[in-house]
Amino acid sequence: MRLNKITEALPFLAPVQILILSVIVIPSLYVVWLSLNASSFGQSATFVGLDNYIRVLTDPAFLLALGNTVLIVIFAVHLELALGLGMALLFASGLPFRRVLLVAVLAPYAVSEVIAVAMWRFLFDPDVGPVTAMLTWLGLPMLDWSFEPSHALIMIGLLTIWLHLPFTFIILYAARLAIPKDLYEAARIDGATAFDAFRRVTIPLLGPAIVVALLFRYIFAFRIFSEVWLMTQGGPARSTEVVAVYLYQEAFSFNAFGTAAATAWIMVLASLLLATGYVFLLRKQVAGNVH
Amino acid sequence: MASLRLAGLRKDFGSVNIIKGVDLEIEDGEFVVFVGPSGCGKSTLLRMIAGLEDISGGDLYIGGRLCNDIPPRERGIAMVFQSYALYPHMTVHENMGFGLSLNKTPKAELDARVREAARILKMEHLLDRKPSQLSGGQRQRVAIGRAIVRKPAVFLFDEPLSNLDAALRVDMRMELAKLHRDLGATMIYVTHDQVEAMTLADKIVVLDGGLVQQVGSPMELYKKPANKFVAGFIGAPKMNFLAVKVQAAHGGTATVASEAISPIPVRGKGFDSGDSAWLGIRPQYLKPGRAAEGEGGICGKIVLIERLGTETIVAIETRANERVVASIPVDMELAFDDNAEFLFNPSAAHLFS
Amino acid sequence: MCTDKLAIGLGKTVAVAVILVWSLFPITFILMSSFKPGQDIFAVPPKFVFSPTIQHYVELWNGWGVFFGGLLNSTIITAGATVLAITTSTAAGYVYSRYSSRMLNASVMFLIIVRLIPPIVVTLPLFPIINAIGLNDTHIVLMVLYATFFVSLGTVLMRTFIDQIPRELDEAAQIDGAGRLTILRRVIVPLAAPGILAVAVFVVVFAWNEFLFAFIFTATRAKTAPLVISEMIGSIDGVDWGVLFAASTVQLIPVLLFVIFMNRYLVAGLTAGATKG
Amino acid sequence: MSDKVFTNITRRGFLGTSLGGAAMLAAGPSFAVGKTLNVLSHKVHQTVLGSGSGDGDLLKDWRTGNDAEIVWTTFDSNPLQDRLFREASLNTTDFNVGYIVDNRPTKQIAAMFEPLDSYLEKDAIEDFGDIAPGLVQGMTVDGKLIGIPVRHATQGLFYNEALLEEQGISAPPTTLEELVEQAQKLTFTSKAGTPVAGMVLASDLAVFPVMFARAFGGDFINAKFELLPNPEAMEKGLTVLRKMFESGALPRSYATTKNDDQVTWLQQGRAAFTVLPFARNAQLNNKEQSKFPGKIKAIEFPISSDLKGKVPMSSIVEAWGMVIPANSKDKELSWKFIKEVSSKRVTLGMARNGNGPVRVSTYADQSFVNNPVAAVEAEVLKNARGAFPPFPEAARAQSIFLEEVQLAVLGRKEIKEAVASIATRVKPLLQA
Repeated sequence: MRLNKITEALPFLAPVQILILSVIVIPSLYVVWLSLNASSFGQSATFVGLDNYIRVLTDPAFLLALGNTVLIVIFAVHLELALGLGMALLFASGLPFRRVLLVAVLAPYAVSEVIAVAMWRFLFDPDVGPVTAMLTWLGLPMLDWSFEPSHALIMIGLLTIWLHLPFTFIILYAARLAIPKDLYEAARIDGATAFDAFRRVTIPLLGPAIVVALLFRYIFAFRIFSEVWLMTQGGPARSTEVVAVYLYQEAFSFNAFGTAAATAWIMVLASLLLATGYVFLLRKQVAGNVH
Repeated sequence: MASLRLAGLRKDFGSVNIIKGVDLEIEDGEFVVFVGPSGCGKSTLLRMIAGLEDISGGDLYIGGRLCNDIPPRERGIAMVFQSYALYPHMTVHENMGFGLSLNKTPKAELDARVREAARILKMEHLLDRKPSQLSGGQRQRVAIGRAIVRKPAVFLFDEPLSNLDAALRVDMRMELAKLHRDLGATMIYVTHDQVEAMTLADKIVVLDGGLVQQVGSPMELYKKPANKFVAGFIGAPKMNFLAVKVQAAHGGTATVASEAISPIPVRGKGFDSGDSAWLGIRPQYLKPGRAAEGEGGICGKIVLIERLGTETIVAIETRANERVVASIPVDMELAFDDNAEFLFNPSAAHLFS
Repeated sequence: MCTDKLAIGLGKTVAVAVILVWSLFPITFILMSSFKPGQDIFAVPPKFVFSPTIQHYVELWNGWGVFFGGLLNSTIITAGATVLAITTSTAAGYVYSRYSSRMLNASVMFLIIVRLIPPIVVTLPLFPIINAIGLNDTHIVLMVLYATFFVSLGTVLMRTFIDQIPRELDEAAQIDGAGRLTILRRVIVPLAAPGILAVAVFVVVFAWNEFLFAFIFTATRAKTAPLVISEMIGSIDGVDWGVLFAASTVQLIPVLLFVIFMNRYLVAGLTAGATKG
Repeated sequence: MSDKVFTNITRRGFLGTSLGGAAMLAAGPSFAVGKTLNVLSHKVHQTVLGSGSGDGDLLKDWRTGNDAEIVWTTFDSNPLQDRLFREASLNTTDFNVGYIVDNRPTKQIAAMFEPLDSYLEKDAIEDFGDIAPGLVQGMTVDGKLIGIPVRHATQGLFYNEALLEEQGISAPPTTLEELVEQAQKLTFTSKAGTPVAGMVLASDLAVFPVMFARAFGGDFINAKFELLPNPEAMEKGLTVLRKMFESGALPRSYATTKNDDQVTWLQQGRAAFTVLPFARNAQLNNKEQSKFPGKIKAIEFPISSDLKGKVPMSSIVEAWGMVIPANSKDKELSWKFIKEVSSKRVTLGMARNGNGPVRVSTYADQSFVNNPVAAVEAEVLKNARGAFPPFPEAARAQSIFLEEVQLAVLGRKEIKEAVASIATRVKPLLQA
């Protein structure tokens, strides 16, 4: 009868599994094969072993792209987390019109990367951008994103944060709302100040949510493509390239499918690594909470 | 209407045996109650009859038909769940008519049957409401109504009253009894509450550890419990069990004694002198007073007094540090730490190994 | 004490103001600028009072027919992807919620791991494959791609939502004579509607806005609106900001309204997805 | 733009759409046109055929005559080539005609396109001998003609006469040194209040740094596949660019400037000089788009004073050809299109719309001779050659070259170091 149940369940599961297998899993495995061969248009594949991986990993352009990606992941994601946490606490502290404010905060979630880039390019246009004008008027340095790679990365980082803050915020806010009010009342009776309550009650209880938000954002920030491609195309001088843009260039500009495939698998492995690291931490934390 | 026969019914979850072989005959039109502590397997057994759980071994016959592999809808059963399991997105009418609509019953007939059931349960005015707009008792009625509409041969109730408050529970109990009389259908009812079992059942099946401990009418079980488990489970307050030693045994009578009880002969087969045994006495059969010749006596210090109005529950602690509970008439002067003595007729005592 | 409260209130007001400006200023600015006469777009300081004009929309209509084709394509693709993702992940989520076995648990893990694979990875092998089966530059490719990259999250979400529906309802329906499919359709789907809507919000927003896949897998017939907008950004005649803003507004408004109306489900979905997925 | 048709129902398209919402499609626009010809090109190729200044749609008769609609998909130069090759590498493609630039067709690339010799034999192009033989040669790989030349773009120096006058400069530069000096002078805020940059150049095309190197007698990769035949000249060229950048004569946004930006900047008076194909003259002086119609002039890109009069300046010319992907359908229709576009009438019409004509006879046509830059262009063309020759890793080589050039110009790398780096990094690609 048990087997019978599995067969009964199969038709329900099959569509999802077929989609995932045929669109994601099998192509990904095919990428492994590709990554072990050298090939281009009109050229049959020749087996080269790990050569592609070595070429990618020793390519300064890749290392730069990796460095940029890591920078974005580290700075943008953590800043985003801090902002999201601050906002979550602000909202939880009681605001009038909270529902309306919540919707306002969610709005960037609806904006496509393409339009976000158009917006931000215009706002920060070195010549005509209103934000640039305002910064100059305030006597502040403008964001010289079309020239300074570091500024360009800052711009990309800001854009990413703008697009994804709603996500981080909601996760933290929901987790914050899930903390029972009694705990804060108990803490107050125990003589805790607001800061004590934050440090000793809020933070430990938000821990899992923070880890989850971070994990997701790490993984998603690591694959960043559209923002960079549309904003700078990796320029100037490939200095703002990220791993996904590097992959795109290898595959679709240079037609070097082997190295592109190797890059792809390096991306997959890095994502898995990030994920396992944090899943491990998460488990430890959950276990820690139990004790 | 149908009779049921369970023959060696077993249920395994992996290597764990939940039901270890149940043999049971249920007559057509009988009200059978499965009773037992939680985890005894009574709900599993009911769900096996319903077809919600697969049968690992043995045979299940409903109305003489082997039903092991027949899907629930074809078994001619209806079930009332503990949580009522009303479809929250449907009105009462739709809830009750759902099963009929699934087998394409004509609209007019469906409506007539739903209204008939609603009339029986006196809830015609609720038909257009959603379950969330109903009180607990009303939901319970809808759940029963849904069962009635199906005109099943067998009604299955899975602890249907446990989510109701005490007063409502008593009312619903009476209504269920009336429903059984009116419909005359076979009903199988699972509960952990022995009062429900005693009041409703034609036949009680006491289950423990996946095995049937005893089957019988309520009074049979009360008067002649087959073992210590059944004896302890049926009746409130619980039967007192006192550890005793068999001093002599012959011809269905054993003379037992302990530190707190002077030797007394009681009914009991299969005991030899020197055996350890349990002497069971229901609290109702303990009377205050000094034991005369041929009567058993227990004395101890009063540790608990509960005055319930019609009766008073008194607990004493014997010299052997055993607690003994007695249910006595209300007008007794008692005080904590007083010494008290109780007597009982040996014919009302049970001896268990 | 009173001044303290005042200070906190003031601080909160400022914080809220900053948050609002941060979230809404870029959006409002685009929407507003699309109605500004050409020269006002570049005015320094920016003009907030101006005589609105629809000239950019007229230009968009006359000059960028492809954009409206793109919108139509986006609509078709979004609808298709959403339907596909919802049906498949509801069915799978139902099974994951109601059955459990070692194999099923393992396959949930598999679903979660699949989410970690960056989409760009599969573009490489998929491009020739899709072409070989004759589907490149069709709506169906993007529908399937968009749906697939959300079915793993969708399934996990649906499982979470369906877990909240008591099993007794399935059983009651089973006794009422319903088969698996009927239970799913008549009992689970209506009750898991919030979950379905949450998945729908994710897929709709993603499919409507997606750039990378559309960029790689479409050429003419299935080109989506974001792609046309990206072409406008790099158009030969220089960026015509007015028209670009008009196009952006047209692309943005439907999805923005959608997110606003469905914010409840978006929040529910994000919360459930984050804690369970 | 003539994008009246963006969706037409074909079998595959229908398969794709029917599942998603055939109803929506049915409600959307549909056009009763017999055939569709999909063209993959740069926007300029589409513009010169009809929507630029000039005599309207040049292919109107062809459309009606063949009962076919033309659907254009346009990309910027490099992405266009990437896309064209990607499409051609598939089993089938929807694109019937593609535009290829002459420094891309290597052996492997050429193999993906239909050899056109037999088409030419069967259904000849009007007066094929009239098409410049050099351009035809550029589209011939391994003795097979794979593309029909359609446009040549000879790079010239454009300047805004009005801005020059405003800064008291009476004549355009005759040497590179003068150009730099004038560009610096022209970095100012104009009377109109527009901040003007001396010169605007795209940073994503090899053309510009190569022109500067050639002004000193150097090159990137010459026709004999010699990499950096004169490294010092390259260094000098890059030094000039860097100085201009440092002084602001090249705008701060140099690194993100695209080819298209050059046109807009010049039209709007935001830059005084730029390097663009002569053919862009019409567009730059277009009354509707330009703030300075008739004021934007073109001359030959000046050589350095050291070489002036000793050797001629070798400007860059690039040529475009029309190709038929070997995996496309309805090649007969493609050929009919190519034939029509190559006809004398259309060639002349395109030339008037700002296309570099491929026919010798066009230059003789009275209506084209009146073109203010025709004579200059003809002169420049004599010594012009491509930016670099085709080879398999050309795209990557160009990318490396540009990366190093940008680093050098932006001042992030010593010029010598950058040039040395070009040499070491590109070398292995040439051998491959």
